[in-house]
Amino acid sequence: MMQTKLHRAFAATLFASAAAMATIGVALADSTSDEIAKYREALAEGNPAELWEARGEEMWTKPRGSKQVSFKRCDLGLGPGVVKGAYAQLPRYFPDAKRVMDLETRLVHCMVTEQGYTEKEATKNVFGNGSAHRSDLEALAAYVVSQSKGVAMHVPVDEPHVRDMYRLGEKMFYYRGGTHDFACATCHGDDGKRIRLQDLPNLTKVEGAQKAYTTWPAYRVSQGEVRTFQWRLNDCFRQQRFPELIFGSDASIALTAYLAGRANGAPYEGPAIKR
Amino acid sequence: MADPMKIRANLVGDETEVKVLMSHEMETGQRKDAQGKVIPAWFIQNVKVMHNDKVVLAAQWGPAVSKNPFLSFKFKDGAKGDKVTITWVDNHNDTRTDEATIA
Amino acid sequence: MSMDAQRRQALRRTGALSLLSLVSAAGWLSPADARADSWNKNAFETHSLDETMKAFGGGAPVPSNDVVFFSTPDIAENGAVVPIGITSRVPRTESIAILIEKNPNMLAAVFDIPPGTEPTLSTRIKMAQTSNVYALVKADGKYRVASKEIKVTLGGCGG
Amino acid sequence: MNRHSLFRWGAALVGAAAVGIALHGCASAPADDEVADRAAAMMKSSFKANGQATLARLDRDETQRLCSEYAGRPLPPDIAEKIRQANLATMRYPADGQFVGDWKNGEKIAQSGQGFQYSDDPKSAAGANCYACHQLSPKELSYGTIGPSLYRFGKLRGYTDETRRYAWQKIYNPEAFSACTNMPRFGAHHILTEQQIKDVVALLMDPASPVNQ
Repeated sequence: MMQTKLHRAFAATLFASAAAMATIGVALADSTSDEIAKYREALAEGNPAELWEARGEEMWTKPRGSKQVSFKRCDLGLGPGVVKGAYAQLPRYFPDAKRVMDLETRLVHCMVTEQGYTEKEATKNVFGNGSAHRSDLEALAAYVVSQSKGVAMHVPVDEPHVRDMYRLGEKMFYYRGGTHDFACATCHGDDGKRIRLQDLPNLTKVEGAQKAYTTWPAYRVSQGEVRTFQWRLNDCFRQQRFPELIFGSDASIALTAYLAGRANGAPYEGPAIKR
Repeated sequence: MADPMKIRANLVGDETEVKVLMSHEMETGQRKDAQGKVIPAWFIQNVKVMHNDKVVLAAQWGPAVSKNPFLSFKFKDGAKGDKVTITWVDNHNDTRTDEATIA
Repeated sequence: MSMDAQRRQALRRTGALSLLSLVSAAGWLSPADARADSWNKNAFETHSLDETMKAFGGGAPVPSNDVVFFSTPDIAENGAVVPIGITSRVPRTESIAILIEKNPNMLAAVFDIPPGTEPTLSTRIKMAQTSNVYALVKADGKYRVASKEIKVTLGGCGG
Repeated sequence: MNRHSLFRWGAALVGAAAVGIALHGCASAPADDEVADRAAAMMKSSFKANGQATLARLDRDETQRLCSEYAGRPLPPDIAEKIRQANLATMRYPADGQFVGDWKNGEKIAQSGQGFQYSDDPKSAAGANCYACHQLSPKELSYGTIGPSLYRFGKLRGYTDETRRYAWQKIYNPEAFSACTNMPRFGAHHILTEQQIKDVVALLMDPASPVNQ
């Protein structure tokens, strides 16, 4: 006990001097963030995600799979074949699948039930890797989300199934585990923080969740690929030192429901271009 | 075959502003795969932009141009409805030509 | 030996290939003429400004305030995509080149600017590390240059 | 504590209160504990082992469990004390009594974010990625702000035995000081080796380190 108190008193004085030094850190950081803002602005001038959108649009209208049908009967929640505004109301509960689904799992569902792909075929390349291993799902997602630009997010969080997933997702958000004790909240639970030079949205607040969720999927320049929200979660957990999040799993949809639901009200702005 | 380019050509005052995105790996030849094998260079070497029958920009690129290249520039004497045609050729002699109408 | 191969070899022998002759070599008539043999291999394999200038057949470039970077940040969030904008106020600008000092090969791109095209362009290049970037302009057969340092940073969770 | 951090604390408390209201606002909602248990079970079936990242990584120790439970709201003082005590008990010290290693190697460790991800080679040394969250050497512009700036750590605090020991402990197991901190337990969880921790201590405490210039 004595020892702990000593530690704490000592830690407090150390922290006070660190806070004094923080002023210098902030001054240095300002010019850096200005330049980073300039960098992001210059990137926004041309977003290669448009190349994915074009490919996805072609895929959406073309007959595919063993049944040689297009996505014209695929219901994303607004009726068969309706793409306009569809992403802004996902995830939602689909009675035909008896499940809450996000965009990516719904696309897989349509490929399997409408087009005749097996589940394995439909999910064999969910995250693309260069032109030799490109992902149809990423292209389809890029197209579908582009048709929700400017549409206010309105995930049906009051629907009981979605509500349940939302609450489970919230618990997951705070779940600390792994070798490094990380939870989503470790990096995304506070205002005005950044990792390296990347601003970290505070996802516990509506503004933070809105800003983050409405810009995914995104073209990641570090990868030269369009990445979906399923990928975003998968890669966050990799960096959290967790095992691998299964594509389309309940946990992935619960967390998506939580974050998408918190983004309600904000206009959808993806696909964005990011570092 | 390579994917189509995304070309925008817009009249701004008396100039036509061209913005183009190309779908290409732009592999440098400096990277290694998971097995430690060098991934061979594969990149666009020549780009040519035509306005009707006139060359308005000709470029030579090395592998240091970013993946899925972006290019923006302006030229004079374009009119709404005119064609802008862009061609690239890569080091595998693969080529792609796309056109856009000035809006 | 094919015509193309012969021409390539001839180009290699002359070594110091001027940009002017390149412009004419690049004067394609149809898309099918956009062949890769109008690509200045020597210039794209240089490792210093001196070497690049030699490959271009030009003398030492003169620093100039009429060559300007725009929309080009001092810090790149990712080296894989660094936006570069260059404009030349030098009359009769014929070409604009982008060079990155610390890349494995220095020359990134050369743009020929025919009359009627504004000597202003933006594109994106890769940078292996923090480096000086040169904007090299050829006008009336003379070379002018501007340079700026762009810092390349590590990002995200770093893994 | 300066005004800036006071403001942040205030904001965090308001945020925590808002979460509390949201949770209790819905009368028909299942109990919070029940949701937490179902979330934990759902995670077990939604992840797959990949290389070194096995499903055991989802199993939480008491610290992780309590910090998950109290996340987003104020940590009761008795729980905080319990966590600190439990983690203080894990503290180990270098066999030779030397806390300070090679700052140059420490800088490399502070820069590297590798290690323990399923995409990492389990045989290669892990980094600590200190720069992800802290400012250290002023030469590195790309630093995060999740943790406080550690610029001039030793110079400001004095190059004393006590500070060296504190730096070691803080890296070894920060939960012994501030319960539910965002910082990993680099020693207690065997993320870094004894020598690596010494090297990071050197980065903070060696007068020749760029951190102290």
